[in-house]
Amino acid sequence: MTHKKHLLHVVDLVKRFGGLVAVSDYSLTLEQGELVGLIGPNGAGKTTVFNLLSGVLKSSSGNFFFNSQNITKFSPAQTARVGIARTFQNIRLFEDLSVLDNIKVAFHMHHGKGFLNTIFHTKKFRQTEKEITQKAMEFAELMNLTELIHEPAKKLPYGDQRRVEIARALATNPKLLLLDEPAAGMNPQETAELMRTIKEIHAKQDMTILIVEHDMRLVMNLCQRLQVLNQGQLLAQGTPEEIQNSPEVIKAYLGSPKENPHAIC
Amino acid sequence: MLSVENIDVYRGRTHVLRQVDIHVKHGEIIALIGANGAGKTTTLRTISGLLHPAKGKILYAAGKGKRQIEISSLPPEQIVSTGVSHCPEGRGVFSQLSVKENLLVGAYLRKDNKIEQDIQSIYEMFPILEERSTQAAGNLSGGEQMMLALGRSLMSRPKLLILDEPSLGLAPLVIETIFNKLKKINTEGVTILIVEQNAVMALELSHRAYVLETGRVTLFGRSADLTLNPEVQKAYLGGE
Amino acid sequence: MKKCFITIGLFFMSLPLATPCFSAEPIKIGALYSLTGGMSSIDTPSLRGAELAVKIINKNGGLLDGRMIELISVDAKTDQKAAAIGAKKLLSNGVIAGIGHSDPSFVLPSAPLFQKKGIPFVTSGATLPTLPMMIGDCLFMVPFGDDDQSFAIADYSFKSLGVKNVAIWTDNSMDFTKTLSKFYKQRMTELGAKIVLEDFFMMGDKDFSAQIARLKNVSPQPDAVFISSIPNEAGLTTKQLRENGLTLPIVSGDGFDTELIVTVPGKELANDVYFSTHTYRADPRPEVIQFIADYEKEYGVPPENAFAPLGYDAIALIADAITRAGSATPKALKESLAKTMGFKAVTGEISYTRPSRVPVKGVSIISVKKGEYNVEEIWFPTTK
Amino acid sequence: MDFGYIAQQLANGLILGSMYALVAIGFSMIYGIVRLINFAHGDIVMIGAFTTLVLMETAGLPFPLVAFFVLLTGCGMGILIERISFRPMRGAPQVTGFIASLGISIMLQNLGILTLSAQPRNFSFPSYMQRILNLGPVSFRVVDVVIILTAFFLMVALIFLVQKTKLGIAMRATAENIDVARLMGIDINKTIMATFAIGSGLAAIAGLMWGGKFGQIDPLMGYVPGLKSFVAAVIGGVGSIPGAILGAFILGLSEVLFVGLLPPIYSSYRDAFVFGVLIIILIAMPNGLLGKDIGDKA
Amino acid sequence: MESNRPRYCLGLLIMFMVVFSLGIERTANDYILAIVSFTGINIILAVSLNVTNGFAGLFSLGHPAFMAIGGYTTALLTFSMEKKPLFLPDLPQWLIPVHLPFFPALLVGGCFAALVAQIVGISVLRLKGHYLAVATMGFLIIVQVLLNNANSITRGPLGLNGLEEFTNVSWVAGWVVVTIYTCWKIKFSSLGRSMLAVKEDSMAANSLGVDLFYTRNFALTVGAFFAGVAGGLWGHLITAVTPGSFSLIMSFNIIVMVVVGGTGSITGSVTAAIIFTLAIECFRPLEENFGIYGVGEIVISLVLILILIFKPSGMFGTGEPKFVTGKYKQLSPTNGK
Repeated sequence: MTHKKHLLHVVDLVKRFGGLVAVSDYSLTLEQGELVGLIGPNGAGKTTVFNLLSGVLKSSSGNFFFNSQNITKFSPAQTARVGIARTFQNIRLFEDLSVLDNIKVAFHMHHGKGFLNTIFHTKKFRQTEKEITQKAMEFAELMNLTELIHEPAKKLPYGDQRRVEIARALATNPKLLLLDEPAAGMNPQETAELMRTIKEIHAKQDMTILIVEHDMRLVMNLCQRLQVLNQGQLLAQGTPEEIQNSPEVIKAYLGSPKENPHAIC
Repeated sequence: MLSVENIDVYRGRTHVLRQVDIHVKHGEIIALIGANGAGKTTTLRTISGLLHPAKGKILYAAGKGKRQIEISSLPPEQIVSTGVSHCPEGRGVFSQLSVKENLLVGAYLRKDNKIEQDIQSIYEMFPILEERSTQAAGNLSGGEQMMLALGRSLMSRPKLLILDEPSLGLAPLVIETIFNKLKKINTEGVTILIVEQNAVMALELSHRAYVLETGRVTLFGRSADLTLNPEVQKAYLGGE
Repeated sequence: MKKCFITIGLFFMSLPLATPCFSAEPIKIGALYSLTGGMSSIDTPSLRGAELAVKIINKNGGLLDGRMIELISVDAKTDQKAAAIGAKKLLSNGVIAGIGHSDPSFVLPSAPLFQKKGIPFVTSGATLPTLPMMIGDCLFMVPFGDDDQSFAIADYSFKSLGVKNVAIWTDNSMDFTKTLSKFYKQRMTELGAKIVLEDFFMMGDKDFSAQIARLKNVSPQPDAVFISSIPNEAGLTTKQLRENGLTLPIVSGDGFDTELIVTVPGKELANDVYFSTHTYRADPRPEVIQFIADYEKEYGVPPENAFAPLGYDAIALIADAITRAGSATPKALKESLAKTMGFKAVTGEISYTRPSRVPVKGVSIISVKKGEYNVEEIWFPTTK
Repeated sequence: MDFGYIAQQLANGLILGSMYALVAIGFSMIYGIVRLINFAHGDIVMIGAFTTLVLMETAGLPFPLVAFFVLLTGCGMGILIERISFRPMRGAPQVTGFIASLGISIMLQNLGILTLSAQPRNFSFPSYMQRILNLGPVSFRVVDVVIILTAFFLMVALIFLVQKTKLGIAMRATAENIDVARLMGIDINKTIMATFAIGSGLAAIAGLMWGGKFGQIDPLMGYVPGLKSFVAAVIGGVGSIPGAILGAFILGLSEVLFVGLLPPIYSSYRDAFVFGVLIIILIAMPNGLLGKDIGDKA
Repeated sequence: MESNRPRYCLGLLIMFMVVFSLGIERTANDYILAIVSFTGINIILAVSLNVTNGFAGLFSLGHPAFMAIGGYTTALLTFSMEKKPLFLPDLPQWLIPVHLPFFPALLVGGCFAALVAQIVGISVLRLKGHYLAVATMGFLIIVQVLLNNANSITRGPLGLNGLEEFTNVSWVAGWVVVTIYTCWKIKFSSLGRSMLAVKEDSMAANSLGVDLFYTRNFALTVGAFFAGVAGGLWGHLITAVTPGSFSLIMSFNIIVMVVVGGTGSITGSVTAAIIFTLAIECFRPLEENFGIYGVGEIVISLVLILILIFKPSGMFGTGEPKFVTGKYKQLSPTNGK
């Protein structure tokens, strides 16, 4: 089995919605510690890929393996437990919860559901709670959120909400992080800052990261490798430079120029 | 015809548009281009009254020499009645209504007796719609749905047609058909404001264009000039 | 906000306490009726009857040398909790007796509280014969027990109507109706009649077509149908049975003592209906005539149902006992009530001579023929 | 259990079903357009019945005129309730409207008791409506025929309205996508108001018939039709008018047959049966028999 | 991390409850005591429904059904041995010798309700939004029908009566403290956070590894347990339990308390339960003096609708007010050790 050595190995993934083929024969291999971007125009099926990988959607056919384990049919919770965390394109924070609590939720699966511990306020419970708070603070600090930890998530500006979402995903202690358009709606400074943070996470924790992103500046500068999806199909793969210069990609992005294509490139 | 003057728009607490200023003259095709999340759709929704600007105003005149009215605080149904027709992102056909009913909804505010005639002319423009006139719109393919959405928008006999990503998820051949029709519609006197991801096609179609980036207009000018502008490519493909 | 609520609350709570004292201290009697919710159509007339009695007594100079009766009414809301709270409220208000309720489910949470304090509680409408045993020596019933009324109509249907085969319809959602059917069944079987069909419905049902169809198909065909229901379903069942061409006699208990059995089906169809009830309807005794006149004068409508005179009687019974005792203490009242003999109430003579303390009371058998009520006979229980 | 017996039961179920249907349609329409479970819908039935009583007995108007005014009253009540309570809540979570409708229902019932007294009133249609007709082994009354015909006529009229008229198309468009409907120039406030008016009008007419069929009305009478039509609408698929009609007939028939075909003692379990079926349907086919997938909105 | 204020508040609450219940039991009359006890029971009901409805966002109308289950179980367990043959002649053999003192009976009642909740949860918890509301309403009606018909155990519509009047202000106060304490602990624990997360966005919570079904079922069960206990207290306060008491109206009343107080806010539920219970009693004199019965319900419904329109999040929203939680002590991750 070839997928043995890879962190994530996706084989011929297909997703149909009724008659529409949203993703067809998508394949991907990720090695430990890679930082890969998944790009493509609107409606290309990028988010669908993420939804499949995180268990939110069930694939029509094809399989994917995580650390050689077939996780194709896992629920989102199970997927999270094996070590895949994700963020959402249209931020899905727990709006009424504080930033800190948002991050703390991520620890739930690792730390006890111990109901009796909770009620009797045992030492173990207090310790766990303290530990959770501790770690949550660390992640908040990592994402520059220390000032905001007690704010309800809904009161935060867009950029901060994105960072909370990333902090929350990191708090599940994942091996693979799926970021769905992390820079959407951010202004250039915020984007630049985000870029630095992602680099930092990647470097510091040897995290494997897969990013879907529209902001090409970010993707081109950040990723080691890119995949381009168009109409559900893999259009191209390669280094940022290769992608930037691929005429197919340019066509997919900017449309098919009938005359004067050189004016653009 | 349409002046969007320095509008600021919030969605919830998020400041989506900052000081957006767009002017559309009679008979023009204006393209609004930019990356995802730049605020293109928000701009359109604000113009057609689904959202209201926190600051700034939107002025509109139905025809040359007609009085300009402020539409920024009107509800969408009144804005439609002044001759603005908005074809929403994702086409938004009523999937449980038949093709013909969708067209009739497009003519909802009209009280004249030429509606049937207009439906015929839409059928002439897109013959496939006539074939499927009694089918539920939800069963149409993506391209057919787009044709239907466009036809539906024309049913109100608009002076200003607003299109949000008409090419989204469509095959190139269909896109070309649609864009050709748009050109023709424009020559018949309908002003068009189009948001498009497919920048090259949009720039090719339009007379002038605005580039939006994170809620701001960063570039605007004649489309032919913008096509040559390296900034445009950068806005899409990044790079330094 | 909270403070405001509390202030308003205290203000309202203090209202009844602040009622000015009359020359002589009034005699406080509590009334517990469900004036809202499902029971209100039965309980409201009872309260009106009781209020009428109080008004008349007070107009005639009150009791015991001019002491007025003060009736404190509390809404039991067709809800056990409200009934219990209401009882406590009355007890805290220093009532010397309580009246109320037309259904044992509400007597049961409230009357024991009276019992505990040794204050008599007179239920005007609950007919469950085991109530005095369940609650204790402070509970008094104005009406007869369900056993009596069931036996009465059973005797009548067997002996006078010649019913040998009978069908029984029971509202299976109420205790009263279930008890009524139980005793009717018991007596009919003792008499040697056959129960050919037992059918059930639920309170609030409007459509009895299934039961009717089944009744039509039963063999042997019954000579009569016994319908155990409360007034809400009395008219409906009569109407639908008759409309479906069933002309067999309909027999029932005091749940049928309502205008609805004539008004709902119309005079033509309200025919051949017999029910046992309090000796009140169509009864020529002067008490009854006087009561109806007074009631109409006071409220502008004739008494809605037999629960109105029952409420009236509850007060009258207490007033009589107080007069006889010459004192308005709960203890004296209780003893005096227990000794009641031959009290001429609107709904018949009341005597507490049985060990079960269910009054020995006449039961009217009333027939309805073409919309006209007629007293067929007055049935008296054998004193056990 | 011969053929005649079963035929009679079927006829009874049909009559009951058509009365449920009149209430269920309005219920379903309102749900379809604003995703609101309107618990106060049953109380419109009560208002319709009492309006009939007042107009017939006090004002002595001829029957068709009475029916017309009852319809108007129902429409008016629907508009009033929508305008003062549900419109300000539009956009709030769904359960908000649901709780509010429970509140309105309790309010209307208590207002009814307060102003009309809790006594059941008799309610009689002209005597020609009470005549008995026999069709083979099945017997029914003129009023039953009137009920079925009226229900049938109103259902057809309503389906015509929804399928063919401009208002109907606007209603369906609004139900599907409020934003796009607005972009087409549809005044959604008016459309929603019209839906409430039509649905409530039908409920009021159902109240008239309810009174006419059973001959007795009271302020709490709305509870049962409200609850039952709600079950019917869910069985058929909330939001779908043919679904509501189908659900109503299924419910009416199964209620009658449940009581009629099983041994008598089971009648007391009827409501448990009805709601048990409801829960099973909700779990097995959440969109009901004819409902369409309304996805996340549900 | 959080301040010590909640702990002080709890201490204060316990002290207040002790002083209050001892004090009031000596001074007040039965009526006041009954109102106070019912207020307490309403607090238990509202706070526990808040776990189901407010924390986990499960819109359940079935709370009275769990109350009924708890109430009947407790009543059967404590039923006096002498009265049993008289009141319940048809009781199944194995139930006749079963007898427990009040406290264990309450616990058994609560646990039984919780057990039923587990079973119900398996079937209905896959439903969302008001479909769940409808299914739980159906459950409530089914429970009512069964109680009405299981004559040998429940005595049908008449219900069980003649129960000992065990419940008093102290019992209620004790359970109020236990309920508030438990629900508070749950809210500010990993479990509570995951419930709130499931309510806000189930998909996101699921993607963070939160088991949706477990969390929801747990919320329903905790709510049911306290509802069962409240049912037991309720039955032994009015000395009777009947099927008719545990109605949709009761469900509505509890939900009103939760919504008015703020779905998710324990402080809100407590406050709303107090206001609601007292308000109903406050309307009594008005109704009684003017003979306009039902005005209380009308006004309360009206207030509810106004609150839904103008302050849909209730008095306190999802959170707890500052005077209970206290201010956060700021601490950075380094000095937290």
